Amino acid sequence: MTFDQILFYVFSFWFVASSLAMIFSRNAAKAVLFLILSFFSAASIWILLEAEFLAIILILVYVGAVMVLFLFVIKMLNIDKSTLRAKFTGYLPLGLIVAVIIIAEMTLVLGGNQFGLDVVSAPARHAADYSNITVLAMQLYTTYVYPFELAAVLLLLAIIAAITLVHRNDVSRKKQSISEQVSVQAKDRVRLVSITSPKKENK
Amino acid sequence: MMNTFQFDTASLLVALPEIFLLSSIVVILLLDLFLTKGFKQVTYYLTQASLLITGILSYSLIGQPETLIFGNSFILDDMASVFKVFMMGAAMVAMVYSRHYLTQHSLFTGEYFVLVLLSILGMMVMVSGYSLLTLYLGLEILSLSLYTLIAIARKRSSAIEAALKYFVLGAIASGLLLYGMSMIYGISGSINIIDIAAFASDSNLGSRETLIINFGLVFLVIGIAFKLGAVPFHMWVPDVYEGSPTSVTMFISTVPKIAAVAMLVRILVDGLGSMHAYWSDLFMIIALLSIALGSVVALMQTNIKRMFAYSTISHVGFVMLGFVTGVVTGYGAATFYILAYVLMSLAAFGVIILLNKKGFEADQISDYKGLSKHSPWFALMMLVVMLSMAGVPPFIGFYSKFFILQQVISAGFVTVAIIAVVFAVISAYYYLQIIKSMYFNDAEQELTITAPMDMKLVLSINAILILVVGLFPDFWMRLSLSLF
Amino acid sequence: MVSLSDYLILSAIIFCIGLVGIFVNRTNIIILLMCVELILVAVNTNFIAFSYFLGNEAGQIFVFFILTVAAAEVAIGLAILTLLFRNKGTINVDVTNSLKG
Amino acid sequence: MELLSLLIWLPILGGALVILIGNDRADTAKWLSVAISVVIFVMSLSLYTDFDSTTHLMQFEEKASWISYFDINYHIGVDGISMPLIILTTFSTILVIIAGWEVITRRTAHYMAAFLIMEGLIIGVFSSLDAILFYTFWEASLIPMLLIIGIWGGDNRVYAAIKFFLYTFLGSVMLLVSLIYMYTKGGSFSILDMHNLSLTAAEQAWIFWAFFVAFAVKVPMFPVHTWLPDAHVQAPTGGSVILAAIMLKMGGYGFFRFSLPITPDASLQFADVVIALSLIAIVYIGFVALVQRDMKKLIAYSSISHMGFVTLGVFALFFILKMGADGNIISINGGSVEGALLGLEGAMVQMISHGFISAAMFLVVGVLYDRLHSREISTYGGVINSMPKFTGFAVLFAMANAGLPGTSGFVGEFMVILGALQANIWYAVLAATTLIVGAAYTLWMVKRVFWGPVTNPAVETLNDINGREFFVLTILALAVLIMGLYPQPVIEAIHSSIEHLLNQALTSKL
Amino acid sequence: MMENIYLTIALAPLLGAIIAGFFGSMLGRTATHTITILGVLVSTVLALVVFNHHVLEQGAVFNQNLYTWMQIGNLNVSIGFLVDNLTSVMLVVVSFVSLMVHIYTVGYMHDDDGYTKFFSYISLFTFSMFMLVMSNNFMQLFFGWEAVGLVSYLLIGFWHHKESAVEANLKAFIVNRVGDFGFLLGIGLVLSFSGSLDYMEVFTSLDKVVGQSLWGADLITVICLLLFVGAMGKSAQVPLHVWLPGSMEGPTPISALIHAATMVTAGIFMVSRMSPMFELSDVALTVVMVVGAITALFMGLLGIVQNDIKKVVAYSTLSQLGYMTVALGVSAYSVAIFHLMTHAFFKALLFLAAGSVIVAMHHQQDIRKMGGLRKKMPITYWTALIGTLALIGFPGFAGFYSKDMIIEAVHFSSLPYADWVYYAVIAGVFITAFYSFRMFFLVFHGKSRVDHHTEEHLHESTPSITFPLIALAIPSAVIGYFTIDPMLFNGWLDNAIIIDAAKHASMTELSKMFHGAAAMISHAVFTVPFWMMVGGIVAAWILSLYRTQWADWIQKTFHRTNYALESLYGFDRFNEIVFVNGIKKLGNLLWRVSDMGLIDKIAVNGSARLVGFIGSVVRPIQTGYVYHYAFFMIFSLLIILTWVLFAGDNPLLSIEF
Repeated sequence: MTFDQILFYVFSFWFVASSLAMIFSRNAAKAVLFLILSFFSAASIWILLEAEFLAIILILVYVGAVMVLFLFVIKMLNIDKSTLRAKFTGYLPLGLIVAVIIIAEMTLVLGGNQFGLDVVSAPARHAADYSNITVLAMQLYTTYVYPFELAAVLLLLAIIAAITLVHRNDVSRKKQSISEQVSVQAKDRVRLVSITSPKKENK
Repeated sequence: MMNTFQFDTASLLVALPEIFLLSSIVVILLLDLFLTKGFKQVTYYLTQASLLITGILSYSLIGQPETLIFGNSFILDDMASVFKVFMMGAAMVAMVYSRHYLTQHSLFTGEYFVLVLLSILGMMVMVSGYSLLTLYLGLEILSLSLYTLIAIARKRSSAIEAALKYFVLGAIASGLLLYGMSMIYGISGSINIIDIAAFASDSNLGSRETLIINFGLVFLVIGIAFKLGAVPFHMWVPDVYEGSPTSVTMFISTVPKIAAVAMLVRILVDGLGSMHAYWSDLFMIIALLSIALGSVVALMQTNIKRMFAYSTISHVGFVMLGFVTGVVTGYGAATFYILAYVLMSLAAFGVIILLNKKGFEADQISDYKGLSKHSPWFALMMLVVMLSMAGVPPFIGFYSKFFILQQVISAGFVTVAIIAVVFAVISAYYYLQIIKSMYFNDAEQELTITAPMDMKLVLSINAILILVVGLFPDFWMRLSLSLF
Repeated sequence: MVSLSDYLILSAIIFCIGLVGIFVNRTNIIILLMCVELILVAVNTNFIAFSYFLGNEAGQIFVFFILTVAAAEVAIGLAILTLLFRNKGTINVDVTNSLKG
Repeated sequence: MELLSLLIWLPILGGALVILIGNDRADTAKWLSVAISVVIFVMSLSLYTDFDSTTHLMQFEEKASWISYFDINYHIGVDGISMPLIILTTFSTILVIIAGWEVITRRTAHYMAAFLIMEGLIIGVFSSLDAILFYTFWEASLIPMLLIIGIWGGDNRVYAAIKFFLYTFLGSVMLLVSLIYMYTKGGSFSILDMHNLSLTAAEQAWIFWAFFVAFAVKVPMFPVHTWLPDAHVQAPTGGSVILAAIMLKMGGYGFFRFSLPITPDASLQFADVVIALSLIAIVYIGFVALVQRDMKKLIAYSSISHMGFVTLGVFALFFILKMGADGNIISINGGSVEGALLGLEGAMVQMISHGFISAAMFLVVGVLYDRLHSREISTYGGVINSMPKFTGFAVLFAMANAGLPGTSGFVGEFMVILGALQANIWYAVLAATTLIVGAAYTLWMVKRVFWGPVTNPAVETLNDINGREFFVLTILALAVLIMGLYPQPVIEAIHSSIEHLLNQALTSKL
Repeated sequence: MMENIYLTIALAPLLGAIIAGFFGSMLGRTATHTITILGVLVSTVLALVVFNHHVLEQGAVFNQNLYTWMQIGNLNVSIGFLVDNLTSVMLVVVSFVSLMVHIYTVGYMHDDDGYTKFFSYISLFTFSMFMLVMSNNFMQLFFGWEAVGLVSYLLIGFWHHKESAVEANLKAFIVNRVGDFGFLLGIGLVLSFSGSLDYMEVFTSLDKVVGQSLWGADLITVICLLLFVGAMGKSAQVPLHVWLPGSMEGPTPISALIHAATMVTAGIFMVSRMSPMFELSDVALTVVMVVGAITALFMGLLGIVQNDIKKVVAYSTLSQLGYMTVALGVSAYSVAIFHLMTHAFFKALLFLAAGSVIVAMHHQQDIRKMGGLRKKMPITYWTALIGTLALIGFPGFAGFYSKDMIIEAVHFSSLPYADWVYYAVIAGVFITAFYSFRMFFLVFHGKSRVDHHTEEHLHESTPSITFPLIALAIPSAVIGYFTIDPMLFNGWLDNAIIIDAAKHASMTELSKMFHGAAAMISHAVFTVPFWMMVGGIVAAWILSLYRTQWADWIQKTFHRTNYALESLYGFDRFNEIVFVNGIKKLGNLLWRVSDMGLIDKIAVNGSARLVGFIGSVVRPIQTGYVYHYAFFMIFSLLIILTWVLFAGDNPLLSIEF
């Protein structure tokens, strides 16, 4: 077993294990953390495939931004505790059987007969001065400039969408209403609440 | 590497409609920020104007020689231009109807129109997409806009539920599509349709290559079937149709269908047309299942939008039958069918929206009771639409079915044609339910039509077109055929 | 050496885990979104592996865009999720069945 | 526009005009409708007067390209088979429009318009020489009928209307499939080209059954007849009249125009099945009609039974004659060409005559229904006491329905029985039972409704028919009698075409 | 010239009928009956002219078409006239009786609301009957055949407010239709084998038919029997006789005209007309003869137990029709026609006399409630006596000749069963005499059993009633004497009737035996029939006048026989149970079980419901849970993947382990 292989299997193991852990996790926050772990494993495997740039992007953008967004939402909505009762009733065995069969079939297709080393040989490693980033960048700004622009549109869309959907009030601008501020009364701003002593119900 | 790339700015002209539309989007987005409440209508008119101009630009490109730009990832051909023109037309009509709905239900915001325009941009990208990547990006622009559009009725939990279901299932479908794309890329070494086509039509294709292409094809077909809403990937359709605000339902059921067909053509016909023998069987089964399930389950519906959802599934089955034939004329028939379907669907939802008023969605079949008495003209329009959808001559719905059946039969699938027509008869039952409500029952509630004149006018023209195009379908048939 | 087949099978496994995750999970919707991410990562791995073995950067470029799309998708997904929470007070998958039949 | 086109489009445009006039101006709408229908009728008469009965070729032909991609043409024309049916259509339309004069108070203009539009469409059916044009008219004519039953029908109208529509729709889509199939084979949708299209035995069998489903449902033949009683019972009088008088004939026409010439070998092969079904219709339905308690249902069943003669007459020819190897017609067990022609022409005459008689019978029931709003036989009894004139008409039409010589009802049955007898005497024996059964159910109904003591006090207060009703019934009575006493003009007009058809039916395509 | 006369004969009554029918209420009663009577009078006069032309002057047979009813290929079906001697005789009989009945009606229907309608009907009937007898082809024969049936139907139900009347007319029509069923098939066979419907063409092409067979019998036998079925219906032969007694529900004039003198004899006429065909089949002739004999004997027996004056006459009509049929069976067609003619006169007379009694009795028809009317109604009495004597065949009266000839003809017949038939017709003579005189005595003689109220108003009928009685009494008495010779033996009917004398020798034998009408009378006392007749009269006298209690005793002693007779041998009950109820049950079964149940409910609505059911089964798959949807998608992926990889025509993968 070569070193490559050892690395591959170790990362693969973590990749698969943390993915499984993620889907079976009862706690959303923990699930996010398992997902982050599997992203790290994925990034490692990508590096084995000489896709350094993408691996780094995966860590920086995905783990650094997207997963944090997940965590943020989970915490904001306070849903990590509220759904403790994970139910895998009934469907789990069936689902697993389906999954196993699909994996088996895919393995048959993707197995050594089609993509083994004797069929597709591994390319030689690039020289040390090979810059994955440069190569991608060259392509991105030339051949793929059109998709690149589209990606920009997509992000614009995401911005508009997120704001439209989640913004609490009317999306119209907030304006200062001076007359309102001037004519404000104390009773508009302060509310007196009679507080009863809390009973021992929220223990 | 730098030297191999040449960029000719003049070639941008062929993408002028897209460029114009994107610019308008930005302008409208910005302008909308500065419009006070009383001037919100400006957004609407600007939207219509930009759609119109985009349409005109697309129209002016019809007849141009086939051009590939942006590193072979963008194609300009007649199909693209014609589809774009139709999409703009349909979108304009849809916007006319939408305005009434949005006003009635206090959903009238600038974002709505911007999102619609963005989704249309996505569709245009799909229509012109000639690489897996641009197709995917276009599809995502479209999908993400649609998710948002559905959820734009933020206080309606059914809309949110619909958006969420669409989102989750759509993401799975995207995943499957991407997986298929990765396989195609992996075996052919390219993501450009033109290269893929060259690879797939190589007569020396080995069994390994065939296997992998077909393996990828399964996922691609599933992704496309999902977008079209074909059985067994149809589950989102009824829920989304029912839950969405009606104007969005109308939009979803019309313009994106054209784009989905375009994507189908690009990938399966332009790219993998040589593998037709492999995917047509799959398509046939999916098509027949769609026709059958759409017809049968729709029978049980009481919600008219949900019913149309199933009816759409059934119609999509017919469209897919056109592709089963594997000949150019069959694709033409499918195109004719989808265009006819868009026309009918617009009118159908137009009538629904016409009856909408605050707090009244007119989405139950029983809401149409006595419509013929109260508003004979629009009842007649609905009658035309329903009969057309049922495939009764002399309306366009018949000629589109006829064209498909003719192609299916001439391809030798007589049994398939018989199954299809039998289910078409079954589906006639639920169209009759609406006719029944309108004509045979007496009104239970007061129906008032508050729609503005422009909507009434456009709706009337829309419905009359169903008849007129039905009476003179020749031009449209030939047009559809000329696209391939 | 690690064969292409190994990479592909790995991603197939991850892909299926993502798929299974969507329907075995009934707790909350946010995990569905994560499963979608898992599916995309699997696909990305596919692309990168092909790209490496083909010596062709198109696959990597594709992945670049998939990551972009995925980010945008997450943003919108989470926005919808938030709306759902506001409307229903929960994001339990079981409550989202008012549309059916 | 030429005459035929005018006959098709004038009523349709007229109908549209009547709709525009609107229900609020019902009187104008009514007068306009009747004017249009009379004009159309008068125009259609020139189809007869200018008809050249010496040739089987299409006359009054018009042809214009319609859907050029499929070479589908707006191609119309008439021969001896379609000409009488067109005149029957224009004739019946006048009657139903007048019959609905005072009775239809709800949405009157729409009612009139529906009939006018249907008239145009049905004339289109009978005159189309292009299969798709034919199919278009064929299907489109369902729409007004659906609305007529559904809007102006009885209590259970929705069920009846939808059943009617779906039943016939299901039948006709098979027709469409087979037409398209033939197009793929022959490259033409022209019906006349299809007549010459060579088809293998298996193809003919499939096409034959597809045709059969479409036409048998329309005729209707046993066992696909059950839509008819429902539709008839629920339809308003005018609807029943048109349904019975004309729409059923579309099925019979289909056998003439499509089944026999296009699939002669399959027709030969399956003639026994068709004849068996026809005979079942005649006998079995006769018994069923006997026990009906609802007058309209009874007449509806009697229609089925009578239409059985049409199919019997058409298909009997295959047991009378065959084509010899040398291209000469030779007879099977002693049958003659006249025998086969008797069957075919008898079928045509039966269709026309049934058009008059069933129309009259439904109008008769309609007259009673308008007064007491009941179709139950038991409601009535002794109607003659208060409505003697009306009873006179009713008895006349009942006798015609029972096939009394001197009325048109006799001619068709007589010819078909004589024709069928040459095919196989048992056919004639079974068909002739209608003499007994037909008389039994018709006259038993007459007895219970018109004769006998008055049992229901309401019957005594009935008013005899008014001038309008008298006029309509008189016209029909004259038609029934003239046709019965002197059928030769009709027979002469159809003869050449039928003879040609006989040749086509006997000429094998294999 | 003659052509116009024939046409006028037919059309004059039609014109009268139309005028009376459509304008009767406008014109009033007098004008109506004047016009219709004039119409028939014209016909009667012209009929005599025709009779003169053809029979007396031996004019050529007229056979010509009026117009083409239908021309198909070489088959021509026309409306046309065949006037030969047979037709001429029939014309005279029909027109004369009709004229008498028209006149009689003026008095009889005097108080009826449907006066003008009645005239219209009987004129229409006259027209139809003319068309029937003058027809030159089978189609027109059938035409007239049915038309007289129609008028009969209308007239039986003339008093439509009576439930019994409308039941009787329905029954009459349908039973006749049973006969027509056979008749039409017979016509069809004729056409099919001779290629024509014209009598003459058919007769000349009969050689084509000979030797062919159908259903295991000679074709010609089948044809003749089928035609005879039609005759059985119209001429009320057992078992299709059931309608005739019921037809007495109609007004008496039509009982006389239609149900005694003319229409019911159409069958006899038809068989005579078809004599060239019947002559070819001994089997058919035997059947005709036996059916006739059964009718003659057993229907006569029923007359004995009837108490309704019209019913007695009706059963006697049945019996006499049986005699005529017997005559046909033994190839004595001219005898049958002869009896037809005499019967027409005396039976019309009897009916009209009965009608006269009925009018006088205020529509009381039960003979047990009459008696001693002789003094009150002398004209009726004497004419009725003549009629009765003619009926029973009292020597010298018309019926005597014809009936005697029939009995003799049977005697000479060589057909199988002829001997039995002979005994039957002989027995029939006794029975006829018995019931006729029983009725006669009960009505006119003995003590009056008339109720008091009626008694007061009892008087002779008006002249319009008595005139026809007298006018008919004369031929009833004498016509036999004058016509027997020329009609039977001197060739009056020769150009219409063809007898295969070699095979059927009755007529030849008869002519050998015949030595003039006067000789027959003198010879009568030496014959069995005469003494049978006398016995009948005596028995009737004893039982109805002299010792009425004996009648009661006989009734009690032979109660089974009596029951059988009173229940009319159970024909009606049999028909009621088997045909009427059976068919209703069958109809209901077919309708409810087969039509509404199997076809409509199960097949049609069932398949619709099945689709709906499938829909409702499939629909819950759409649970609304997104994970179900996802599972569905992925499961579908599995299926499709498996299918693509391993199934199909050329699987992409084969599993190797």
